[in-house]
Amino acid sequence: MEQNKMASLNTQILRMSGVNPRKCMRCGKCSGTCPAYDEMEYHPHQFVHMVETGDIASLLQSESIYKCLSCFACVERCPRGVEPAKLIEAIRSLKTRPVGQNHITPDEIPALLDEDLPQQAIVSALRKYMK
Amino acid sequence: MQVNENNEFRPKIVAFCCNWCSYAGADLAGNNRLAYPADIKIIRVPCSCRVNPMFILRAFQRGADGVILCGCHPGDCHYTSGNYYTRRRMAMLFSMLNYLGIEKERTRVEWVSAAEGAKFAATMQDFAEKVKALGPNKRLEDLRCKQ
Amino acid sequence: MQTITRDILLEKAASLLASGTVNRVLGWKKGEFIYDVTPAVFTNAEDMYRHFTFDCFCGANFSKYLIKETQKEGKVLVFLKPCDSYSFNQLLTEHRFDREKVYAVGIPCDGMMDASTVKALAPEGLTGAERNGDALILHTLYDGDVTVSYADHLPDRCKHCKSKKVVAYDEMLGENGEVTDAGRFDEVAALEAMTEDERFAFWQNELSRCIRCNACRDVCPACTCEKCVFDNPGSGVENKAISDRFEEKLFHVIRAFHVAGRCTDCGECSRVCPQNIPLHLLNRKFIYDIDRNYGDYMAGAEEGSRAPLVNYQIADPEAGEVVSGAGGDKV
Amino acid sequence: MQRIGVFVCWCGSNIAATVDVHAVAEAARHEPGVVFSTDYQYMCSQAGQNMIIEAVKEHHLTGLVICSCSPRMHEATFRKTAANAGINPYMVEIANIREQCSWVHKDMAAGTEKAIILAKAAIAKVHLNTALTPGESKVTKRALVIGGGIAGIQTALDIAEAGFPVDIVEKEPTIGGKMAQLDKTFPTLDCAACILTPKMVDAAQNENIRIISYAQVEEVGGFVGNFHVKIRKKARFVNEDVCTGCGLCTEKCPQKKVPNAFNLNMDNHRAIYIPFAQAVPKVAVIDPNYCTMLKTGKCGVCAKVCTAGAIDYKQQDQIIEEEYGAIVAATGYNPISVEKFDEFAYSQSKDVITSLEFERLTNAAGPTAGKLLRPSDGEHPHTIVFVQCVGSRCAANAAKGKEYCSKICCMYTAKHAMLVRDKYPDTDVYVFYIDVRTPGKNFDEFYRRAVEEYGVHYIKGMVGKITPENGKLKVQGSDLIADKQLHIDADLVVLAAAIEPDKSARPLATMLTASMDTNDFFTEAHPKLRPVESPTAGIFLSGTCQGPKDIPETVSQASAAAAKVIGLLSKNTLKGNPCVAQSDEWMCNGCSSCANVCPYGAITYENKEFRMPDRSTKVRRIAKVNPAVCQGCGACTVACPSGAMDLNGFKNNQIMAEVDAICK
Repeated sequence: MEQNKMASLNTQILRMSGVNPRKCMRCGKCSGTCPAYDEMEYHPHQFVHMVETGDIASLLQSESIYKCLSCFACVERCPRGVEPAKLIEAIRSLKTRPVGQNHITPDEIPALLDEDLPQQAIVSALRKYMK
Repeated sequence: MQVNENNEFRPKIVAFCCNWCSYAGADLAGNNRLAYPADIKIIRVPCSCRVNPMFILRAFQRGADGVILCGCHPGDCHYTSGNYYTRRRMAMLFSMLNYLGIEKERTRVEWVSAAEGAKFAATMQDFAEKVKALGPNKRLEDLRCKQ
Repeated sequence: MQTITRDILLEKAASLLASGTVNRVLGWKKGEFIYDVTPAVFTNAEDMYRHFTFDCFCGANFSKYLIKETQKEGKVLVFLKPCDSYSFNQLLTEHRFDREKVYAVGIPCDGMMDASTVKALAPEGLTGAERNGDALILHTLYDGDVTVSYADHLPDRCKHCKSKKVVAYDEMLGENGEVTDAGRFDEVAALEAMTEDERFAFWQNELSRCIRCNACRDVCPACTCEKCVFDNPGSGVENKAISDRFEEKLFHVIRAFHVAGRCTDCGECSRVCPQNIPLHLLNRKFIYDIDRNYGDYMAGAEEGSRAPLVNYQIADPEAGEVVSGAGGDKV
Repeated sequence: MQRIGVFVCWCGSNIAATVDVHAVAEAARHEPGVVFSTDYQYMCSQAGQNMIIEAVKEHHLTGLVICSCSPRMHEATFRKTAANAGINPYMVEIANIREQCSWVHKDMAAGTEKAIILAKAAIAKVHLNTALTPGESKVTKRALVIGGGIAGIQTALDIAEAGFPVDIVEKEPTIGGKMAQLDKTFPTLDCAACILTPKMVDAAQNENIRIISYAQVEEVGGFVGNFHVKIRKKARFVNEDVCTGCGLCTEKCPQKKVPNAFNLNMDNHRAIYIPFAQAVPKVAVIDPNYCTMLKTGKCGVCAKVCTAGAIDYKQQDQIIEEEYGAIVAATGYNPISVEKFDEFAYSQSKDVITSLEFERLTNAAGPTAGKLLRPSDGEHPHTIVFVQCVGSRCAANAAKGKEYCSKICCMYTAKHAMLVRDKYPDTDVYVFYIDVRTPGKNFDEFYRRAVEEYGVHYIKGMVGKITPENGKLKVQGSDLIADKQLHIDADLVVLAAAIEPDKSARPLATMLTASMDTNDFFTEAHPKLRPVESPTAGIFLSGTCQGPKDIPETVSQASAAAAKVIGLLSKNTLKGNPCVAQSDEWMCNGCSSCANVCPYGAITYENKEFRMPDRSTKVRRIAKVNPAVCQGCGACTVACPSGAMDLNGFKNNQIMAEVDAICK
């Protein structure tokens, strides 16, 4: 039963992200490129590998999915077009959607801004929490 | 009209294949045991540009339900430019047939390389299904040729 | 526009014959009926004064006759209307006759009557017909003179005239016109807008009337094969019998395909068809498809141009796209 | 009426398992003209072929139908069998009941029914077959090699050794190609120049070889055995026959700022230059884009110092026209441009270089006289990072990289790393790799030596980003084994750029009517069995123009191509394909439609006098097909409105007979 549920979650992730993890050739450029690497328990290339092997449970438990800055450097630089960030985003959405209320709307943003916050963080926060 | 034991309509389909790409692609489908309906019968021509519109009309006249023409992908013709002429000729012919009210699904041009065995089988499967769904070709058949 | 009359042509022909520029004249001769003008070759002025005619029924395209005429000794004079001049160029492109053996005189044209039109207007007792400016006057036995608008009763090929410009001549009589294009694809587009079933019904009705008289082929200036495939027992499609179904489609589709890209849209096929089948709609379909998919092309507009079906572009659309783009997608 | 024999092959169980072969033979027996019909386990076996020969004799067969595997497999076999049996080889038709029937249909009834129809179609066709005899054409005993790198040189040497004259056309002023730019070669580490330059000299001295340098092929006509080629030899403004190669002009020329392409623009030479010391031909060349004399008409220093009087400012491009029997493409490769990979900062820092630039930096004849110095400040680098697969195996973006593996980078990077550690043991060397691919004799041993003996740090992972900062290159990459992100402060980064075919290959392929793949590598006639031939007869492939290769592989392919050329040139005549177009002069209109579509220019026209049935004569323009040039595509047959043009072996009535049989 549990296994079935995981399998269907996996399918859902693949569908939402449009990513085919089998295209990965294990070069590790995504992890080599990732600015949030040291914050993460699982690293971008591991995300891809874990989705490919169906190890979704550990990913859903991990804080790593929130550490991704959605900078999309891995998507830009992956030589095989795997797009790890989209995968991470899909996993995150899978977790946040059922919760429902922790979305962010554009109106709430001004109050949350402080001067040191880089522009990219705001954009990626929108990417992360609007969905 | 041909039917099988379940009284199901079985279309007659002629596939013209160029020797260098599509016929080889059909062979590859065979090597890989990729099945497609037995209604498809292949005629080998050196190049898709050898296919005269007369052959296609003749096939319809004699009772074919569909005709498909396969050649090398544009740019890959063994004879450099043959399939470019094919593309224009068949575009014109098939457009004319459709203008005369012949269902456009009965005619098709498809580029299949020697490496695309899977594409060949899938294309034939799809074409046969579409033609089968149309039913027998009545609009182009010359009844006098029936024995 | 200067009106070209019989006298003007006669005078021109006579002087060219007299000067020895030409030794024959390809012209029109009166037939049994008023609308029954036939092409003829005159070798002396005397014959010409007696039989040569020129009126609103002189629609025949002379270009095709040049293939045979140029095989003979000496130069031949030909009068070319705009339509004929396109065929003239196309035949030159295909090396079908020797240009040196022709003296071409261009004449302007603003439409020629068809026999079928006149016969329809006065089914019985037609004794004569003449054009007077914008009017067509029919003399009949029972109804007296019937006057109708000339322009309104022109055949389709002239109503949707492709060009009033003579594109090849040694000498022009009168003023040359311009390339027009009066919606000649409207009818094709209307057919394309129908469903497949409707189109089939339309053509079934038209083509089933074909009696395989071969008039369309014989008059066509693009059908100049030494031996037509339909007359050649070795071709595998030789067939002269008639039947009610596909046989005629095969003939007409192949014929249209063989002239595709070479057809100058002169409309002679429809003019001569005794069954009034709108055969030009087949040729225009090809021309329309060619223009839309491979760029505008007018066969015969320029001598030596390369016909679209013996040419290609790497970026040409695929057959499926062409079929769908031409109304095939209608559901 | 033909007397037809039908032979149905079981192909063991390959056919017999899904097709009732007896039923096929039986059905065929009742077709008109069939006088003999049988089936057998393996028709292509010696016994099967003997059976055919016996049947031909016994039943006086005139045509054969073999129901077997694809004609692409055994048509040639059975044509030979027919010839052995004494009938024309083109009286054979194959019904493909294996690849296109038994292997793709599972149902016995359906398979058998289809096999019978295919057999009937073949019978219908063979009824209309006629005996065909291949035409013959002479062979010009001279070869053309396009490209003067190691591939072209080796091919030319081998052909010349066999006694045939051969021309090398090289677009640069000297032969030698990429190998001349290399420092050492793996896995033996002998110097490239030491093994290449003697071969260059051999080529120059071989009396059968003519080197046409600084030249490009402009036009190719003709066909196998009879190519006609136009070559443009660019003006070098120096008389090749007079120049002694003393090099005085290259020292005296006042224009000193000409980027040195041989050193990948890392230093300069003069406007008149000799590309490198061992250049062949060793003749100076003037770069007209920089020469003051050619640009302004004022200078003339080189002419003044040249004692041989070789300088010729008025020299023009020269067109050489020559006939050849065979053409070898050896156009080679280039590294891709790596500027597009922003993350590797190639255009931001002079200290990020490509591997080929690294070769020049370590070469004793290079811009630093062989000392490994950073391009930015001339300092000795202490930390060097090598990045593998830059643009190779890159399927994500075709505008940037190549989907294929460039094959040579793993080995030359191991070589570079090893050489650095050998010469400068104080240097830390890191190699980021995805996989280390070392199939080849002594290759893996070589790579392991770099790791085990020379202490090169191999890191499984890819570099994600390089940032130039305070004279250092901050390299950020992943170490997948340690599961760490590494940050290395490097002094020099070397990118192993993917290789791609030379840009001149595509237009050349068009001229040669040789096919290419989507990466612009020349396509071989068969990927396994005919790897050094192009599908276009008489065109052969040598070296990296066919796919990525290292030197030993290039040389073996070069020699293989030479062997094929020698085989062709040793024939006096060639037998053509008899399945060529033919025009019926009585039906031909002379309209030129056929010539318009002929890709080979095989059709010409003539005016011919005909005696007509009424005894008159008529002169008509008619088409003539040159059977040696025609390749038998059939484009003309459809362009011809009168049906005068037909194709032997695939005649209109033959194909229609097949259509009729199938649609019956």
